[in-house]
Amino acid sequence: MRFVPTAPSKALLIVFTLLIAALLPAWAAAAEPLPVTLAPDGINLVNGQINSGDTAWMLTSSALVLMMTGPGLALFYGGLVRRKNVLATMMQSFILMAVISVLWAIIGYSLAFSPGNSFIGGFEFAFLRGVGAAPSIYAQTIPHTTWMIFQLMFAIITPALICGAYAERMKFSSMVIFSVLWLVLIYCPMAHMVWGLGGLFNSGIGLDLGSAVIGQLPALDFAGGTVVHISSGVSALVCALVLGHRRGYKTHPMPPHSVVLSVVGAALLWVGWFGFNGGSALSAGGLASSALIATHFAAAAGALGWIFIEWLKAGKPTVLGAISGAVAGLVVITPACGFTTPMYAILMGLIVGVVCFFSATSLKHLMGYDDSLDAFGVHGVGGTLGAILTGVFAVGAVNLPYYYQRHGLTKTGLLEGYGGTLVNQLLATGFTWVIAGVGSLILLLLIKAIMGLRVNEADEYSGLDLSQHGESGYNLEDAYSATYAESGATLIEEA
Amino acid sequence: MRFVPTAPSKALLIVFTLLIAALLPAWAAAAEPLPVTLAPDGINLVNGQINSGDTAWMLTSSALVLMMTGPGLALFYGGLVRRKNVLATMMQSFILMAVISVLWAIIGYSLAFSPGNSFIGGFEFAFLRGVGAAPSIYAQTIPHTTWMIFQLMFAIITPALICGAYAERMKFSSMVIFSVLWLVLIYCPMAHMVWGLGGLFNSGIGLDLGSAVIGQLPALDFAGGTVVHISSGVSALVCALVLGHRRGYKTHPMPPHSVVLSVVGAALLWVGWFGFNGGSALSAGGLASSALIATHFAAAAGALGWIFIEWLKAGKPTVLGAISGAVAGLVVITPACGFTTPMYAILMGLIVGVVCFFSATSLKHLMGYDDSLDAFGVHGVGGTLGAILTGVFAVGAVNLPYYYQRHGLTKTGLLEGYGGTLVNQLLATGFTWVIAGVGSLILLLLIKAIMGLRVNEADEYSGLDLSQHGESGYNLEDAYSATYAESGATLIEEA
Amino acid sequence: MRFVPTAPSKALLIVFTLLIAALLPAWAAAAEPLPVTLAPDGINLVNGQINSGDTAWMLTSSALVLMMTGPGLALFYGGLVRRKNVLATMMQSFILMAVISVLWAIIGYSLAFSPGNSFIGGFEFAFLRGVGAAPSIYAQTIPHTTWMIFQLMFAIITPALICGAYAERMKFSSMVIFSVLWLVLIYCPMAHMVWGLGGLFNSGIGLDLGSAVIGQLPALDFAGGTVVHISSGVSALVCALVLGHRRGYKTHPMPPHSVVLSVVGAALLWVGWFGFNGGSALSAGGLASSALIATHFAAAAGALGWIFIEWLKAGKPTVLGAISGAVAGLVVITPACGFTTPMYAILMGLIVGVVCFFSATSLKHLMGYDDSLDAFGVHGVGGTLGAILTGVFAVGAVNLPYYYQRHGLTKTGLLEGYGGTLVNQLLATGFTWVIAGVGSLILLLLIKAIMGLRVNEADEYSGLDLSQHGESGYNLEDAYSATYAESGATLIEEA
Amino acid sequence: MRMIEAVIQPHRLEAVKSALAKLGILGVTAIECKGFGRQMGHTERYRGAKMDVGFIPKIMLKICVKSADCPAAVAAIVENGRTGQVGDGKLFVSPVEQVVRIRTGETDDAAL
Amino acid sequence: MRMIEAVIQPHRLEAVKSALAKLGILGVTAIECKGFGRQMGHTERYRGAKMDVGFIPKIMLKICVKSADCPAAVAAIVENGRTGQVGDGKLFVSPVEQVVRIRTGETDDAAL
Amino acid sequence: MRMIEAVIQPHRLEAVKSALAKLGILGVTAIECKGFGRQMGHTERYRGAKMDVGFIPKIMLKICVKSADCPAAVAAIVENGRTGQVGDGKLFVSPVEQVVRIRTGETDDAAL
Ligand SMILES: Nc1ncnc2c1ncn2[C@@H]1O[C@H](COP(=O)(O)OP(=O)(O)O)[C@@H](O)[C@H]1O
Ligand SMILES: Nc1ncnc2c1ncn2[C@@H]1O[C@H](COP(=O)(O)OP(=O)(O)O)[C@@H](O)[C@H]1O
Ligand SMILES: Nc1ncnc2c1ncn2[C@@H]1O[C@H](COP(=O)(O)OP(=O)(O)O)[C@@H](O)[C@H]1O
Repeated sequence: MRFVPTAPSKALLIVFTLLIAALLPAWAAAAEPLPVTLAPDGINLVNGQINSGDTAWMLTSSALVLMMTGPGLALFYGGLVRRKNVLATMMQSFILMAVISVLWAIIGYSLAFSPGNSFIGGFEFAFLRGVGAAPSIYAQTIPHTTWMIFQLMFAIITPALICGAYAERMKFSSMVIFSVLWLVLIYCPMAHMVWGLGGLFNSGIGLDLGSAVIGQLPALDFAGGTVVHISSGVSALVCALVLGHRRGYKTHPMPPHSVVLSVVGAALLWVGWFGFNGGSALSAGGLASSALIATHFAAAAGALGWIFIEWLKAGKPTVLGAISGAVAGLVVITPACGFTTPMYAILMGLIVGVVCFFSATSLKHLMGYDDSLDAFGVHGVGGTLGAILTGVFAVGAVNLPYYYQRHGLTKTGLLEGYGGTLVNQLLATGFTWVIAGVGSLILLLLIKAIMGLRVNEADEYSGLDLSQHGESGYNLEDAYSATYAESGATLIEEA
Repeated sequence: MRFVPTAPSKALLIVFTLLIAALLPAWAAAAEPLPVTLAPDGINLVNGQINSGDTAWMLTSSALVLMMTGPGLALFYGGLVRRKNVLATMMQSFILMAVISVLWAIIGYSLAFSPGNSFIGGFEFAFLRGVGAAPSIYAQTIPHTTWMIFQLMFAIITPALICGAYAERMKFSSMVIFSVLWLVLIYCPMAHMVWGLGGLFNSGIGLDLGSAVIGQLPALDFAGGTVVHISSGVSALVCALVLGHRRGYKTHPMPPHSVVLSVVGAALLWVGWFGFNGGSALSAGGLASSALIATHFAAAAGALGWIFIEWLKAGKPTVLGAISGAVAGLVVITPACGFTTPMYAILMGLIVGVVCFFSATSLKHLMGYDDSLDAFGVHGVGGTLGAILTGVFAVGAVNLPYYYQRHGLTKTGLLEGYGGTLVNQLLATGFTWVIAGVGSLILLLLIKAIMGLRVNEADEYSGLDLSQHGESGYNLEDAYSATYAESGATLIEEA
Repeated sequence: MRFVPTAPSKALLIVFTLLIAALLPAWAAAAEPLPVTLAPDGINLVNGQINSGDTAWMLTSSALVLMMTGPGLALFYGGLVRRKNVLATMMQSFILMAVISVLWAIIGYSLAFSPGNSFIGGFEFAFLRGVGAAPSIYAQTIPHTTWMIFQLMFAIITPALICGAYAERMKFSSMVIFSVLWLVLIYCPMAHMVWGLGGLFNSGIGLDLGSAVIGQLPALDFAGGTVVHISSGVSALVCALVLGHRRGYKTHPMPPHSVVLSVVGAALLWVGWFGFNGGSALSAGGLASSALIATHFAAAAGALGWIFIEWLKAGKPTVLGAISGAVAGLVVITPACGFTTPMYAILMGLIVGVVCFFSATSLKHLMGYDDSLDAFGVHGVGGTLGAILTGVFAVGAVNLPYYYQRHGLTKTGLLEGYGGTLVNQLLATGFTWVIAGVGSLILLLLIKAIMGLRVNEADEYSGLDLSQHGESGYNLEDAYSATYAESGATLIEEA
Repeated sequence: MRMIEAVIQPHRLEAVKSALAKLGILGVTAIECKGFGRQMGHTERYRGAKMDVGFIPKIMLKICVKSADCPAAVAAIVENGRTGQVGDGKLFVSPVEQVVRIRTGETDDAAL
Repeated sequence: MRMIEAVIQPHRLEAVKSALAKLGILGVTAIECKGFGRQMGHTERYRGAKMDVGFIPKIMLKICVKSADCPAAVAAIVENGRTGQVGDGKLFVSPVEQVVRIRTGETDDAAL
Repeated sequence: MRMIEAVIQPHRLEAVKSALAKLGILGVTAIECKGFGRQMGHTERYRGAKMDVGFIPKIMLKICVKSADCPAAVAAIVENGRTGQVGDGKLFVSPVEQVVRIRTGETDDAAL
């Protein structure tokens, strides 16, 4: 499986290159960080007061976001693959819950959130040194540990989303190594830029922090539209391009083995997203509530948008369409949820439902890549749309980040008459595309050269469950179940 | 499939008519609303103080109640149908999460909770205008948006419960339209009457609101025994009667295709109900805790009651019986949970377990209707029993609604020696039966006349998954999974 | 099936006897309780102030812990058995949610937490008398009812864990009776000793309670390493020994019928454990957060430890291995989570992953017992390891129980240089082994003598679903689903 | 002896079985199978990927009968399996040389 | 050549297969099926609806053997498939005219 | 008439079916089965318990053809079923005495 760039992937590489060029000035500007005044110890607020209600909500939100990956995403993706790959696909989510967590403790959290420059944090919090019960500048009413674990849950689900692109064909070992490198080299910098102290795109969301945290290109990303969805979605596209399609793709049917599992997964994603977006308010009050309801309405509208256009175009509203639309709605609202109103959220949901219907059905086939479970089609496209529409539908009265306050701005969205946000959204989006796209490309080519990315033909044929893990998802044979006794399978030894 | 009323359904229609007659005086009284003194702006408490702990609990409760519908109810019902209808059944829950939400934002919430008369609210909150971060008179320590979204979750699950009655045979389009109309014309008025400002049955539960909110026929319904369970259960009965039975019913076995899914669904319903009932305290304190524990004990006792009688009568305690009994216990305690003690909750659970065993096994067959998944047998019967028993087992010391305080009453339940509550419970129950029964009958006949209710014979034969959505719940064939290559299914084109 | 002790089980009995002898002095010391000064009414703090944030978190935690048993454990165990036993296995978890709850209300809670001696509580709280909205000495900022229900969730899951040992062969009736007796005679005393007022091992965790609650042999068990995991794990071992192996064990393959279900269950266990361990802080603040993050990291490391050694030894990392390792990590950190740091948690997780890999694969086969789903191998071994390692890795700066404060100690762990904790941990562990081991042995032999423990050969052959409950987990036949009409199964009557 | 192999619609199974029982033929083995023939399959769509499922679920019955009973059995199956719709299936008769009842070792007609 | 079709109890599969292997017969095709016969089915109940499941899960083995090997193979199956309980199943032998090994195109006895 | 029973690799089903269709043979019944033969099974491991799964998923096709069509059909199956790997399966031809189309009652060649 050599990587021969096809025409569309060539086009994409060119786009990436152009984007890099266009963004160089911003990068240069970013190189001279603003002087900031920090809390005495940089991040921790030693005498900070912990609010038990806020903490309760944030601990709950952490649980909800963990539930999004396991079992949520594991089920959503697991149901969409063929029976022979169900366990391996669920394992991709599950193992990331393990690997990324340990990585986060060792170095990830520090790279994202300890003091650094505009692009990346430092090593101060490596091994979670200095991350204790006192609140931090990031979330001033909850323990620093709570903020750290909440952020970890985001770091887990982001690489897990990419799995959708390389499902049913990537080697387990390569997938783990790719995810680890991806987290350190792409996710941590992105998280730092958007939410970290002085990060390039930090706009000081909802916190009275002084100018310490604001970056040079402040953008609005309430809960991770760029960091989570664009970065994973674009990386997913690159994975699909570099890995190539599944054997038999386009010539043979590859129906989801159990949409039932996927519906369960989608519903859990929806519920968990309340923690993802609502928790991003970092407190339990009006802002959390506002973000949560926008999230809910966008999901609802996304489902309706998708099946509406599907009903029109294909004659029947599908269940897979409804759940895909809901996920698209959740994606699109992620950057905007804390900045916009419920009615705009409905509008954004309807739009993304229609757009992602096309990206997951037509665009993919047009371009010829095999984004197996539409990680790019939903998260990349939906995330990009969300980042941009945030600049359109943001409402200053809902939430005015510190950057706006400082500059005497009271409006945030284009519809209100302020266009500056949209410009920054576009820049931040382009930047994210470049970092995720180029970064992933380099990582993948590297890993491919060293250890290969795909399982071999025989292993793909027999399925990843068997070839990577030596297990089967289902053992429903009468021979096992109708009897306690002999069967077509022999027990040959115990390890 | 013409609707020829069978003998039992005729009897039911007569009962409805009689009930209407009996309730006319109450209706008349209700027609002259009491003079009420409202907060300056009617509902919103502009200077209200938000409590982060209460808000944390209510946001969590909203997530829990959403989880009850998806994946909870989707799994519970999905497991009970035959394999060919599993997706369509899960879709009914899922699409209501989408449709009802948008409807709620547009008009539903306003009809239920903006100021109006004793029967229905107005248009003040249409498009969620005026629903913001400030608390409302309904829940004075949490954002108005939080109350709105919590209430939405109830509005979602209620029509979803009805699905159990028309499962495996209703057209998707008709089902969506029925649910929309049902919400606007039956649910919103019911919610207004029970919990809305000045609603007919509002007794000012647990809030120091002045007389503003109290209605003429104050009844006790802590978390929706009438609004949610009687209204959905009775409507379910009407659906079963009007749609007629599934083809092959009674002559051919229709076993649940996967009780495994149903057990998972039931367990999630149980967990989610903590938010449903515990959240109905609208704060995180003694009352929420009291409601939550009553809920838990009733569920436990319901399961025991059902399998106990089943063990006696049929020789074996079934798993489906245990989970059905638990759900029945959750239903029966819903109106009572914030008014009674844990030991009474256990008693109520045991009673309902036994009663619903008979309603879901004997009554249904006796009367001859096909309430496919026992939506009436469990929610209608259990809800009615719960509303009545609330009047028996309520304890003033647990929670004394404003209505009682104002009238110097310190007792609420018959066992304590106060019979007034029971009388009002009976009236409210009868009223709800009439509204839900007559309303649903009219809606169904209307939709039937215009577009039909049932799928045609061939579509019912091949299953709703295929005929309504063009999908299969499970694609487990070796041909798909044992190979990446050719199979008995050909990919003929990509949309 | 007579119980003929095999060589290994004889060895275990001897170990038990020796342990009893060794512990007699401690028992004697325990017989003279310290003079304690109690709050005026013993337990309830009538004028206690309820904190809404703490209450929100504890109600949420209760929901999370309930979710661990149903659907969490039901799925985890249900997936591991053969298809013919899936419902019966899920039922074991579900029925315990019902039975134990009612038992807890009647007498269980009182025996565990009302005032008594060092070993067991009294009858003061029988029928939940005196358990109201006011806080208790156990958790001073939340309603007493909240503490009671939170503790109930622990009482439910503990006997449910034992099911893993007798899966696929125990009679439903015997299983219920065993669980009831086990709860009253083993769990309630254990809970009292570890967390009850003046309980033998109570060290006054995180509460400023005066000396009232401290026992004679104060040990560290934050969330139930001894009470929950050692007690259930050791009892599981005894079950496996007394019941004997499944028919066909060792000669015929008994693969899990659906590792898919088990992955979902394991993920829900992980998420729910946030409530289990985080909730054990009884408040929403730094301690809860600290316990929660330790929990998360240990789970992650446990999964990694297991698949690492598995990859080395057997050539492939399995999905079942990853989820088993995560559960082992959660088990090992349970006693330690509120006392140690995240990095130590990772270390403990790695260790337990490796150790439990051997106990669940080699030890079991070496000793020859059939611990079907490795309840002992994971909970017994992991719990024991956790209790011991808590004495090693505890850090005084994280959390200093009252016992230490009172004695002027500032360190708790061996690594910090204080060995006293480790000694007490060993004693508490040994004690728990004895109580659970001997107690379970007596109970099982008793029940065996009176009514038998196992289903008969034919019933085991046809499976517990059919023989105990008259149901099948899956009815996927075309005959049911491809048609509304005739099939190979005839409906012969309706009850 | 003859082996009758009948591919039928799943929902006719019960009727066919009853009819055979009336003839005293109680032993039947049923196998779930997928039929390709004149009857059209259906189409499924997953995220726009249209999939033409060519097969139809059928049940294949295998019934071994004494040669003398064969015509009656065939008639019973044809009559009760028929719905008149395309897809009712086919029936094949072939010779059997030897039959053994495994439990008793009885052979041929005695084993039926 | 002969085709032996044997309907057996699922739990005898392994024993039968081993016995055949001892005779040098390694090629076997197994099909899950549902048997109706003398052996009684069981009853399930879902919310009071009693359902009589008439069939029993069985496995049908198809083994093509050289005519000369047939008696030995039949004997091995009967012996090892037997538990003595009703429901042990039946065995049918019928003639085969041609056998082809698809991989090599070898035919008849050479293909077995 | 002849009954062709062909045990093939699941992924050759489509190719075989197309080839038969080209010969005008449209009626085919497919059954999922498990094959034991020269092709090795695989090993699974659950918590250290190694399990040797001896069988391989296969599809058995049953195709009833007019005697005259038989050689062509056999050739088509062999050719299109072949991958050259061990496990390609076998094909058995046996005589059929009678065929009935259940829908119409047509018999023998007319029913095919
Ligand atoms: N020649 C054949 N060999 C084997 N099976 C056949 C043959 N022809 C038809 N069948 C089976 O009979 C079923 C019904 O055949 P079909 O052509 O669809 O309808 P009909 O028999 O009513 O004309 C097919 O699905 C297939 O399983
Ligand atoms: N005449 C027959 N044709 C096809 N299969 C048969 C026939 N008789 C019995 N069988 C199969 O053999 C199985 C066992 O038969 P049964 O009558 O239950 O027991 P036994 O063979 O021990 O008397 C049945 O379940 C059925 O699958
Ligand atoms: N004698 C036989 N009788 C019935 N089926 C057979 C026989 N020999 C082989 N088979 C079937 O053919 C399949 C392929 O056979 P195998 O020996 O693995 O490969 P090959 O045919 O390429 O030598 C087997 O899995 C089995 O299903």
